[in-house]
Amino acid sequence: MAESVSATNELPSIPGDPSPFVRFWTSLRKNNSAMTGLGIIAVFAVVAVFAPALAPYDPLIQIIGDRLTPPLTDGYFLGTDDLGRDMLSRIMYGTRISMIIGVVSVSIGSLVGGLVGMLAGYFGGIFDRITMRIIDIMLAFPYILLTIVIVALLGASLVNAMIAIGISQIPRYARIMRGSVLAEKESDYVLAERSLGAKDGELMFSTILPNTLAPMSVQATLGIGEAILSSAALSFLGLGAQPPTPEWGLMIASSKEFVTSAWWVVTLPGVATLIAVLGFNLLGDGLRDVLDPRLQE
Amino acid sequence: MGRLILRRIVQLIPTLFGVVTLAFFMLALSPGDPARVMLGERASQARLDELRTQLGLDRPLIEQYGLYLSRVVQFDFGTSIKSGRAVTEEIADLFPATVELALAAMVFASFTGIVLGVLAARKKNSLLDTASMAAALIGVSMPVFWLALVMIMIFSVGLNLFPTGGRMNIRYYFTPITGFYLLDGFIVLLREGDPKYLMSALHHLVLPAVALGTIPLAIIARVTRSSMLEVLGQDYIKTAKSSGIPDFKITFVYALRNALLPVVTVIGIQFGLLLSGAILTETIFAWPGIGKWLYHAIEARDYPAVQGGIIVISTVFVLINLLVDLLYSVINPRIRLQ
Amino acid sequence: MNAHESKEIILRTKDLKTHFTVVNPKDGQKQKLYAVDGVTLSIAPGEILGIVGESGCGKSTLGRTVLRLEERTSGDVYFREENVFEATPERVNELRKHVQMIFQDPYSSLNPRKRVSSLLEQPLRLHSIGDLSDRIQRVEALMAEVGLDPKFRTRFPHQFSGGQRQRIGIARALAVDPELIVCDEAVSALDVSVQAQILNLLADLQDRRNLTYLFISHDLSVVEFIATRVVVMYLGRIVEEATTKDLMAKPLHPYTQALFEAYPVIDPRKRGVTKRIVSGDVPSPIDPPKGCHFAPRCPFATDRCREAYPPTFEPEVGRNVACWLFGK
Amino acid sequence: MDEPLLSIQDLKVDFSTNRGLVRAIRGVSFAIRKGETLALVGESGCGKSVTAHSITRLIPTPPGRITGGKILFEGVDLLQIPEPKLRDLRGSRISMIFQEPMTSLNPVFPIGSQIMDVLLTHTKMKKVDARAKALSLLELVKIPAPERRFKSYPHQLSGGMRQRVMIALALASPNPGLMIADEPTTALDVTIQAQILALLEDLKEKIGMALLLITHDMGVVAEVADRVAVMYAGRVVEEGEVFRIFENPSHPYTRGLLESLPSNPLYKETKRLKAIPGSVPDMITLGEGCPFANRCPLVRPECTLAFPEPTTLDTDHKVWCYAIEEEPVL
Repeated sequence: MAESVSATNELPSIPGDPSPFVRFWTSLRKNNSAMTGLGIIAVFAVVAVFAPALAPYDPLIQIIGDRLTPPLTDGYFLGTDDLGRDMLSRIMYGTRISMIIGVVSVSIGSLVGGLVGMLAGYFGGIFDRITMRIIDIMLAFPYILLTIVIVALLGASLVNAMIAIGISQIPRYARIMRGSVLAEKESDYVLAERSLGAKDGELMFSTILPNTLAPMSVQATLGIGEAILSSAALSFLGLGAQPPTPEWGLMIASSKEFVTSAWWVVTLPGVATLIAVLGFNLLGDGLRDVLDPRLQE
Repeated sequence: MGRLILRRIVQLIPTLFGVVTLAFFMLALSPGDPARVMLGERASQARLDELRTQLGLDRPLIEQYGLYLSRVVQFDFGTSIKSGRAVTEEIADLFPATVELALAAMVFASFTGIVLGVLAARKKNSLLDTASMAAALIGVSMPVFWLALVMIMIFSVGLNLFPTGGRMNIRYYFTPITGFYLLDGFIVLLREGDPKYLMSALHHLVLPAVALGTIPLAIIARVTRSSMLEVLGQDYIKTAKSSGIPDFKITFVYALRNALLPVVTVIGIQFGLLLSGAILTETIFAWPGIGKWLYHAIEARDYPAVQGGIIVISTVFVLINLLVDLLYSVINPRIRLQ
Repeated sequence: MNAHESKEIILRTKDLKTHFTVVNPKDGQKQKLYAVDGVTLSIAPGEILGIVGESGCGKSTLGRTVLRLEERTSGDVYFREENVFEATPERVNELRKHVQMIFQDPYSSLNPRKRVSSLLEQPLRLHSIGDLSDRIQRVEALMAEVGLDPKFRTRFPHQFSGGQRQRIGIARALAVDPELIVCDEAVSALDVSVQAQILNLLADLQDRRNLTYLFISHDLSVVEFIATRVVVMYLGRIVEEATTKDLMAKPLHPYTQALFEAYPVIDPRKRGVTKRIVSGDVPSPIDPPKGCHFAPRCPFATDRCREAYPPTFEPEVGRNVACWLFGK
Repeated sequence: MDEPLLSIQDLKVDFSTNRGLVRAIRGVSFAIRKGETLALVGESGCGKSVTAHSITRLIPTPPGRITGGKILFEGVDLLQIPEPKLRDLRGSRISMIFQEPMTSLNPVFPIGSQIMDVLLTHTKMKKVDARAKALSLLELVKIPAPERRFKSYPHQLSGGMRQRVMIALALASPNPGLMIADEPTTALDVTIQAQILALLEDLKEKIGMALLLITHDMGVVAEVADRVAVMYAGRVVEEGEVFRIFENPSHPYTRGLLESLPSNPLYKETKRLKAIPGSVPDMITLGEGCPFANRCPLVRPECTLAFPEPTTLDTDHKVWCYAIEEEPVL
């Protein structure tokens, strides 16, 4: 071999572990927004899992004599609602419901949407045209309206709300997936692996899929926040959780006539929703900053 | 340009057809019997059957669908079960209220959002940037109905600055002219020189418009900022700087014009979403618009009304998106035909 | 082309056309892009056929179509007299063992999420070559062959410099032991000093493994250095074909001449010599000019040039020129 | 010797990155005289563009920061004057053209109005006059049918045409002194490159401005430069008249660079190039020594310790290399 080749083995020494995951994690850790979001989500997740142990009262028990007790009074840290139920306990149990709704509906939306988008983007043709037409029609309904209509069709309940939110979110994942698959499909490295003889299945799921996860995970994170908001809205309209479930939106709805007299019954479940959604939005923003290749360098 | 518009309008037809189909089958297949809803629980079977025949509910579904379709193209959405009035008529009555609210919210959101976004991008990482982006993030994380309630709590109940609901002081005997109360108030002001209707309409509009506009505002501010930042990093900004163009002009002429392209799209989408967001806000502010009406229709399982409402809102949504697309191609010379 | 009829042919194309449909953003109308528009060429084993031309001439599309990475519009590609476009998908995959490709951008042609070892192992696995331990050995041997230390096999592409990545790309192409390699602007993204290393490596490999290259480049000096025969393309068609020596000594087609004139000379003393710089822009392959595509820029163009696309003439043995100037 | 138009003295620029501080420019000095073309040549990442952008202080800050040195333009240190005064110089006395003609023009304004804008910024012209002047500039850069093109948007022009518009934009000043051209032909096809280089030559003669040409292409250097400064990893390693550089390249890197060219007549027979082994050092871990030491065939112990002082071979030919004393001076 010519000597010119032999001396090329010097590599710039790059500190730190080299794997892309570790690289991702190191830059994520430097991202304040993402870490704050992750912290908030962690707290809510712990509350959700250990709600029975953490909550001071049964969320459903009504002590009529203590109704509308203000916060920090008589041992009620966040006061009680109009039926004398402990607000803190109800909010803690509500965390469970919101987290489950967020995760389940986003799972439905992203799995179905992701698969549809992958197949449509990769194979194109008639399947692509038909699915995209359906997606267009779904997108012609404003998001919350679509959710409301689906729940109205399925009947008002928490489970149906989850399904409705999941279905309403399908189009966005399908579009994002299709878009990134279309972009990746034409990229040199996919072309290279195709020229080596890789088959469709391998190209789709082992080559392209990992490289589409960045935009999908950003959207999924933001989607959880939005699902929590949608569930609250549905419950507020009486189409989601039914009384006496301690769902945040339902809590706000059922106490809205006390706006003038007891500020906490309306304010606190809203604040809980706000912080939880904020957590996912912060994480989503952070992920976008970290994962967006245009911002890396 | 003309060909493009025509193409886009033609492309709308299958989408709208899909919307009508989806709206019809979703409700036709949903549990519950409209006839029973109309007549109540204790109605006799004979009465129910009679009404079903009258409504065409006894015919095969596909026939009902064909019938519905043929009426929809004539803008006939049937008769509201609850009120007995034509759905089209009810919508026509309520539509101006919703449009007025949505327009006010959107003007507020777009203007404030763009200004905030531009200022934040110009001074990236400054206090203003951090603060306004934090506020924007909180804005997008809030349930809109909760914000409305909190605003009522603070500004109406607490500070007594704004009314809690309605569109006009109920003591005024006011006959709407166009249905847009701001406009009506202005017409009265011109005709009679009495500003009280205009002032009252404005007074009632502020709180719901701000509540409804907050989330779009936050989104527009964020999109404007990131779009501005992206544009400010482009080569042609470097060219402008190296040509000695003043900073102010670079930001507000060279960069903003480009940065607005994605913002226009977002404003369009948000405007469409506002119409459905109104379901929540209108209910809380007792705003007599489509949203509140649709909410009650869903509650009452008033199928013709729900179907009609959905189709109208979705059609408006689709039309707004089309309008935005066309506007986009007008302000983007890369697409515009010379 | 007659020049090689007697010899063995490894790959040939017959009137190959690859057109694309593009959508005009202005009105959404579909338009045809004539990327490759009737290319007939052949490569003999052990040859390095250079394809040179400016952007939009279709040289890269040609390279991809040869590998059936793009679908043809018409015409045929034969690998050892087997029609590539009539082969079953399984057969195409088998053929890809024989024909490989090296891409232009070493930054985008390697999957960023794979380690070098799995990048190089993949082709072996896909073509069921050897068992796992065999393959690991082969991966290390490949790395050594292209001048990479096998101890870096667990690294990811982003941890290498541009030149080293291109070595990985070359190793991957070599993994299945191909006969023909399509080098699509394989050294264009590299700095001069690194480009020289890679050119040497490609030349070494060709010697050692008796490879055949279809070497696509916009850089005349690179093609001149490495190729044995050169095809000059303009707007989807071959305008001239000759051995490198003949072509460099005397370019015949006015476009080839223009290209040569435009190419900077690495000698400041020679800059005083007045150049004949061709005017105008390269037209779009969406709407190529009528007649000879070069006619609007050609100083020798006549009415006939503007009317009809010239056939291929053979003014000297082994030289083909598509220009009316050489017609009888 | 007369006062140079632009003189860069010991310029230092740092960039902070995720991985650490990159000392991109490590003490660069060179000068350009009135009406002269200086080619700043080097491979990617050597800092030639950063140097060019530092002159008009267009380095994005952060992450970039000019940490030392002087940039004297007609005797005034551009690093010291306030931003508004610098802005007055940009586009009027010092103008720039960039590599990507596709992205360097504002996509939403017609090209004519972009040129007019620059004219109106720097002069007290009336609009009518600015329009006339802009038209004459388009004519000057040989854009066919300038009247019609005036209202065109950048996307309606070809790459070569856009680069011509960029040049017109750079000339939109009553008194152009220095044009900085950052890889002006790299994105263009070779026939178009020849047109643009010829145009630049032509304009220089007509207008008498100096040209700082940033390029990686030795061919372009040979075609247009009067003098050459060769950069490697944040340092100028050799500077001199273009004939000297090509006929007597004295730094091992310059020599290696010229020998790496496939068009070098050396290789007509051998079919192997004399490549420089190894690759460019990592700018974060690079020490104080000569950055070329790890690839240099003439490397000595002192090379890795400190960067050498320049050796002047004859008037105007300077080399920064320890090994130079051993070379016979022509």
